[in-house]
Amino acid sequence: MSRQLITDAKNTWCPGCGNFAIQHTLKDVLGEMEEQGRSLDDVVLVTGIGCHGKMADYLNINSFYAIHGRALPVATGIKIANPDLSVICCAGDGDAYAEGLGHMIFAAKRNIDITLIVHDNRVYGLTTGQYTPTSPLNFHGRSTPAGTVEKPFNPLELALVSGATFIARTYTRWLDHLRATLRDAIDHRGFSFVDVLQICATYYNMTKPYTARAYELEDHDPGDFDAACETMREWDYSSDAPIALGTFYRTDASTFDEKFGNGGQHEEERKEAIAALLDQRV
Amino acid sequence: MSRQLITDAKNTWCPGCGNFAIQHTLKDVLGEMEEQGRSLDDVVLVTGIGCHGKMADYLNINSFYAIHGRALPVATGIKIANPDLSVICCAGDGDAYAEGLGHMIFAAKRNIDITLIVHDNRVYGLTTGQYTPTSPLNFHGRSTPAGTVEKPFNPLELALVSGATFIARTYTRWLDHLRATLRDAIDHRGFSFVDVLQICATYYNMTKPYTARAYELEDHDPGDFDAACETMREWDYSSDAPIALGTFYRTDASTFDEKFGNGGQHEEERKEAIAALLDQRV
Amino acid sequence: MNDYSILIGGKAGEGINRAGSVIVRILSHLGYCQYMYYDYPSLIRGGHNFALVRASTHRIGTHRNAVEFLLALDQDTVDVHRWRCSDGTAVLFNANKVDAEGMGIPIDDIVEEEGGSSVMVNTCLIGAFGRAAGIPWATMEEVLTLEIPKKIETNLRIARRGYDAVEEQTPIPRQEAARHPILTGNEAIGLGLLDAGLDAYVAYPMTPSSGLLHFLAGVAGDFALKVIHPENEIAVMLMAQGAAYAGARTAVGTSGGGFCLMTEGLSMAGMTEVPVTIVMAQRGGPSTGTPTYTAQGDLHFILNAGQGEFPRFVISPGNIEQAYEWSARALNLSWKYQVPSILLEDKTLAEGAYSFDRDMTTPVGREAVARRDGGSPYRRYAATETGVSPLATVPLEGEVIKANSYHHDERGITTEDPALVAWLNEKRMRKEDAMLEEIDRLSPVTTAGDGSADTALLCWGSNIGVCAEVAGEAGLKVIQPIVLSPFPVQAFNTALENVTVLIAVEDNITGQLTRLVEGLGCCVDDAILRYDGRPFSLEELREQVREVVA
Amino acid sequence: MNDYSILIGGKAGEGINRAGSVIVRILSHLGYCQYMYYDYPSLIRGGHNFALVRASTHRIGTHRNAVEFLLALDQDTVDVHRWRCSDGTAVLFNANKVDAEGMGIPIDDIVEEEGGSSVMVNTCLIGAFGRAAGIPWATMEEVLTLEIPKKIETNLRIARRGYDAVEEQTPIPRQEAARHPILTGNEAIGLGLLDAGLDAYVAYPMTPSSGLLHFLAGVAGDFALKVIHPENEIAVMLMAQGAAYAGARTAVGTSGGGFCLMTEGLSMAGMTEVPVTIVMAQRGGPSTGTPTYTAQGDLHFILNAGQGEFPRFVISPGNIEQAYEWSARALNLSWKYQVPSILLEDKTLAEGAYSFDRDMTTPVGREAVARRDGGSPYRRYAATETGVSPLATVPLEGEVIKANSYHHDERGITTEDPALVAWLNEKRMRKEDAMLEEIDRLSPVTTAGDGSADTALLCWGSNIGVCAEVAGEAGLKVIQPIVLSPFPVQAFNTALENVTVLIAVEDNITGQLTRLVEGLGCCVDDAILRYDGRPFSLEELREQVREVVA
Ligand SMILES: Cc1ncc(C[n+]2csc(CCOP(=O)(O)OP(=O)(O)O)c2C)c(N)n1
Ligand SMILES: Cc1ncc(C[n+]2csc(CCOP(=O)(O)OP(=O)(O)O)c2C)c(N)n1
Ligand code: SF4
Ligand code: SF4
Ligand SMILES: [Mg+2]
Ligand SMILES: [Mg+2]
Repeated sequence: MSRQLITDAKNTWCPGCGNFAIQHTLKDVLGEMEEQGRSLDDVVLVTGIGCHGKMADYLNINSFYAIHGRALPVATGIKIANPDLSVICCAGDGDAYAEGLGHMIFAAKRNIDITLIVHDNRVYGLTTGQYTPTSPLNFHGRSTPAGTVEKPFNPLELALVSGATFIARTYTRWLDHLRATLRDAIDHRGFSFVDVLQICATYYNMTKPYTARAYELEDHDPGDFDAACETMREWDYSSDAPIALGTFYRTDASTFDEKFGNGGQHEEERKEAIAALLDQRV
Repeated sequence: MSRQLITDAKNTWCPGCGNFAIQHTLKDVLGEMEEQGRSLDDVVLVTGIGCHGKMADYLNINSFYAIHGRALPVATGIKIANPDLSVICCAGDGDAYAEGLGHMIFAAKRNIDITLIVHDNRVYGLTTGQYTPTSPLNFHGRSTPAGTVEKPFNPLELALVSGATFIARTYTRWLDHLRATLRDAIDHRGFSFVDVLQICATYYNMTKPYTARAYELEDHDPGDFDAACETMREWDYSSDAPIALGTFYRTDASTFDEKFGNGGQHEEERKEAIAALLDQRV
Repeated sequence: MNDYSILIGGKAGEGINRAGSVIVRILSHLGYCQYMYYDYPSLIRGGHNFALVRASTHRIGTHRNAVEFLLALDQDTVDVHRWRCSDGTAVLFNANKVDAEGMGIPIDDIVEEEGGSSVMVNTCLIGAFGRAAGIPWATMEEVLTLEIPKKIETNLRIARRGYDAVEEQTPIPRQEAARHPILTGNEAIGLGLLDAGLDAYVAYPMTPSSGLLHFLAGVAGDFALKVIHPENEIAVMLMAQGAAYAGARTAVGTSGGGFCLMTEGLSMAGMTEVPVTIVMAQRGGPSTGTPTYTAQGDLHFILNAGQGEFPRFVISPGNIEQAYEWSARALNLSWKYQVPSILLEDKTLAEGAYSFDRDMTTPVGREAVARRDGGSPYRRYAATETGVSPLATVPLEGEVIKANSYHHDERGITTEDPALVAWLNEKRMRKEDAMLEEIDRLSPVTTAGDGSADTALLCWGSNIGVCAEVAGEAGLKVIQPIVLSPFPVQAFNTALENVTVLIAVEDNITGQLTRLVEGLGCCVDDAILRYDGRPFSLEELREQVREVVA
Repeated sequence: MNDYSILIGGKAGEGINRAGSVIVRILSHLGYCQYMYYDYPSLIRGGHNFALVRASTHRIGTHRNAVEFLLALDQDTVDVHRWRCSDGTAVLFNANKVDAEGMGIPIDDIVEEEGGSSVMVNTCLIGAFGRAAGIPWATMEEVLTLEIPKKIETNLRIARRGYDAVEEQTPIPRQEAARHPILTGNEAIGLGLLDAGLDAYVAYPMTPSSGLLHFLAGVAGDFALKVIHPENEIAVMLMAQGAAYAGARTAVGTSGGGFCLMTEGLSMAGMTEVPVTIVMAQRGGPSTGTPTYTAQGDLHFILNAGQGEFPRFVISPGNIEQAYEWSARALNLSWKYQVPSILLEDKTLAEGAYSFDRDMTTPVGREAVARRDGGSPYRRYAATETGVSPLATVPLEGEVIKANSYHHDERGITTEDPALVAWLNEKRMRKEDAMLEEIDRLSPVTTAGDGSADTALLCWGSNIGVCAEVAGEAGLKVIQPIVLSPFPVQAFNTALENVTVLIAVEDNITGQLTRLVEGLGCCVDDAILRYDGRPFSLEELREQVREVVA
């Protein structure tokens, strides 16, 4: 039985917001997975707080609408408790790169089998337009009306040196690319990281520059670490350089969740183990 | 007048602990700075919590003995309040790389003129021997008696992609190297990061392997980003590869604190500004 | 008493908040006292926003349900707020979008014809309001010119077309009264902090405290103020401690979840005795809760946050003058006693706009603090009778200043010695006596209404506005403790004299102030609690009080 | 009554804690009830550590000042603890290092001669103690063999040399009594959690909670338990929420500063209603404070932590059997009511070692929770009379489970509707009634001493040990509330019947339990407060109670 994938919750994203593209793409990808025999009962979505987080209300799948910056540790707990689940995180750039940055690096380090989709609109949307770690230098936001003096960091590079085994970038106006990338990311075993350049229609509408400068990675071997480094560095999230989209890096490695089973211990066994332990302490 | 640089606080590090080397080196470097005309009144030491943190008690200079993982934001606040101060952080690897990792990446991103010295003994010393983010794979600590399943990350690479403008590694048994490196780091304008391989005599005594495998970076151009990447990657903090010591990367860039002055506003000016602002709101 | 309510509503993104502010200013220019409540859900475009403006010849601090003017940019405004209207209500609406009875104006057409942009629909509706309220065009023009920085010509043309499209219905006469500046609670707090010499403000955005960040970032240049927005609230609090250690008077601002992340640093401030002032703006909880709606659910958390025991000031201003004055005091007190000062506001105050009566506030100024006593070596934690050690900040010539989060001796060096641990605990806690004495001199408990009444409403924070008005009508007394820690028992008991029936009014479900004063042996007879995120309107509270008192 | 105290002291790193444990076990094998207090500063080597072992034919839970045996590995032990000795005290010491009167043993020489390593100095001293206490060598050999996993031959030789080096002085006779296992408070808590079916334990190391992490990590394999040590306490709390959402019964452990970092997640748990059990081990605060010393300074913080209002269990066990039983209950209750359960212990209990009387505890077991009601679609937050919605965890066939930190409707979808916000607040708070009823059935307040006395000591946590003993001697009553939230008012009042003088005994400076019960209208006549990081000894409390009662 295939389920209705969108809830009846009222959608409150701004007209033109890139989140719609991510929502519909995820819906399609999930539908496809279901058709191919994966039960959606086993899929869990975890979100942070921000415009992106509303995904939890809109997609009719299991979801944990967590707190700002903390989607990944919740997702990690879910995956450890039950490694059979497919766990997907939708996080904002403020969320994943500022408030909760440490968690991303540790999720990558553990190579836990989770997919992190960052709705990278390069601005705090829901709190009305402040700079984020991927806003360009001299960004005039509401907390920095005179322009930021900090350069952005490059989240792809951070993910790479932290140990992520799948690293991609895509763009909300490239629907097919978005869809293929999200599907690959979810299918990948290990920590998958996708930075989605997401249009914020209200506070940072980059449609024109992105559309002009985006190009698809070609002749790129995602198994080549050095090539990945180099390609990632082409655009630093601040300059006007061309913006490569695609899968920069992909490799196989053992995952953190591998070692955990699903399911506990029998009551009797537990009682015996406690009794045995107490006996040893006499 | 040159001051007594060591307080009368009782030293409680274990015999053979690498922290002694760092303490004496810092003392020497400070003494040298004073001789060269820098007033030590303008130097502030900020520490985290762990064995390393005791430096705040032992060095007779201004100090802020902060909380676990949070030395860097305290240091950042100090530097912003008064950019004329020299601010040095002594942090542990548990401290800087686990509990407070995000702060390091943001200090590097801002390229704030602070020196971060990580006492990287690759173990939680003060809490009696658990793994840290730089402990090797399969580390048997008290929280992981069966061995860790996570690989370490490489803090040098993290610092590099985050924007640090001085990145070095040294070792507590290489006293001259330690001294030259710390001095260079303090002298550097911008965020200086030094990973000190510090012997923990009690929980992770790596003297033999380090001494055997350490070598000094030679013919290395610290201005060359790619060379820095490559050299950093030689040893991944887990394998038995040779361990390069030296300054991997160094560059000049504008600093976050540059834009801030030291000192406030005159009472009268402030009053007038408030009155003017209120008038505008009528 | 002349008293008018105007509701303007539309979708998020249509500038309802700005439109409300313009109306406020127009009425201010007519000599009225103002209050504006702004209601919006947590989204950026669409949904339904509205501003409720109230203008009165008396000082007010709350909204009414009933409105004399309903200005509708969308259908929801008419549908959702119809119950507020009576026969006399002037209903003005955008006839291109809204189906209603009243005065329809083809606003979209007008804007298009005049070559305006979509946000200018507001201007047109405001123009129409001006005429319906019988406001001279000159006043309209004056205020619009002040309020609208860009494309003023076009805006004026559009406003005029609105003005000309309708008839006068309920004239709002000009009053001969002083014109007051208009401030939100957040702005008043910002100005109060600046008054006391704020050097740095550090914050991570979080509704409803973000307004303070935006305001201070905007005026930073005029005040040599350093405004920092770091990676998260942990960094915020710790940076503030570093900055204060280096001598900068520093405040931070946040709301519930962000405050949680500051509690570890707060406890550190308790131990290091490095001053910090925290603006904590309450919204509906627990957790993410209802980010844009009001609540008073964090009092006990704030009173007890942080491990271990240390004194703190907790101050909860309720109106705009209190917000200014007590913010300045909070900053000064934090430095004088070297303890955290927490300004606990609620969304209603934080984002409400009020007429600010300068004559009712005494400028506080930057109070000098007792500096180092000159002895050498400097002992950061020197023992004193009050527990307050002479303060110095780095750099201090020839001396060393050691702040420490561990238990420590007078110099700031770590100790585990039982006698020293007990000594330090006593030193810190002893400050509370001096803090209480100081607070007692500052009228920490205010009263309103009929001072001789034997029935009193007990409230805190923004509810003073609505309580004062209801009590004034009903001949009741109101008691509002502004300082909640250290609790001013004496002033509170004085306020309670002759009161035989005490009715608490709070925006929470457990009665937090009620519990606090009951813990002091006071008996609260009834509690009117609201916890749906909305502030009491005048009519609602009036009715509930009537039920309880009856 | 036979009652013996043995102090063994030396430097950190010399294995004093282990040595104390071996002595405890020896005396346990002789049929005694045990308590061991372990005192150590925050450092790894050097300094001065000591273990105070007390063995009695009665149940005990506190140490004495006076000792019958003083075992000194270093000079400090003799110098610092001389005051504990009387003429009869057997002083045994390492004559190679220590200068003292009593029985010196050339321990270093012996260890060297026998080819032992430096940690074996302990073994030698323990051997000497065995002889001084007239303990048969067979018993010594049996216990040493159990306790020492490595190089047992050498150890036994060295012990024997110590045994032979001294004379019997104060014989400790064998008792005909059951032998009890020895557990620390942390271990008992760990076993209690396991008893109730713990699936996962997540923690970041922090004294004095780390013992629980180490213990559970060590036994994980025997219990199919997942033990995770993540990057920090924020991750700890959030991972626990994720794990529980996916069905794993999860606990976390920490101390003050780490708990601060969990408060945001705690408030989230309040809103999501995803269960979590938190072991919070108190140490001296504020801030880093005195990490290895005891305190009870966090009660009000724990009771009120997290923004917004939501019910929680706060349970503070005071002895080893309570630690076991109430930990099991805490986990079950958290799942039954879908609220956070907080086990609030103090360092004295956490790291103290106690004889655990299995006959005094009823195994609790994993209590099944009311599962989903079977209706479809599944509504995670379905309205019920008690406020508790039928629980299901992912995956649930054909259904969707939505947890949400915003205010939400029955399905878990975000809402800002005032009626729904009020509804949800009421639903959550309503649980407290059922929680209280349940708690009332579980003897949430214990009493000890003379039940008919009109003077009572009021205490919580580990102080029940020393209070019970002092009260027993002096004919006083003791009242110990174990559950502190929701506060069992009825059981507490029952315990108070006939009590006319109430004296609080607490390890803090502000009297936290005192404030709590005073808030409920109870009058505390006197408070004996200690805040130097050290637990009361029997003699100290006896003396202070005498002064107060006199
Ligand atoms: C601890 C905490 N701090 C701050 C906030 C306020 N807040 C809500 S959303 C948000 C930023 C959203 O930005 P981003 O993560 O980029 O998401 P977007 O809205 O752009 O999708 C912030 C700061 C919060 N909810 N919790
Ligand atoms: C928030 C918080 N969590 C945990 C602790 C306990 N703690 C104190 S020191 C430490 C680890 C120290 O390791 P590291 O930073 O590597 O320093 P080292 O002792 O090795 O120098 C921990 C976990 C703490 N003080 N605060
Ligand atoms: S503010 Fe930006 S990100 Fe948020 S809904 Fe609107 S367009 Fe989308
Ligand atoms: S435990 Fe390790 S790091 Fe700590 S003092 Fe001892 S040797 Fe040094
Ligand atoms: Mg964003
Ligand atoms: Mg370390």
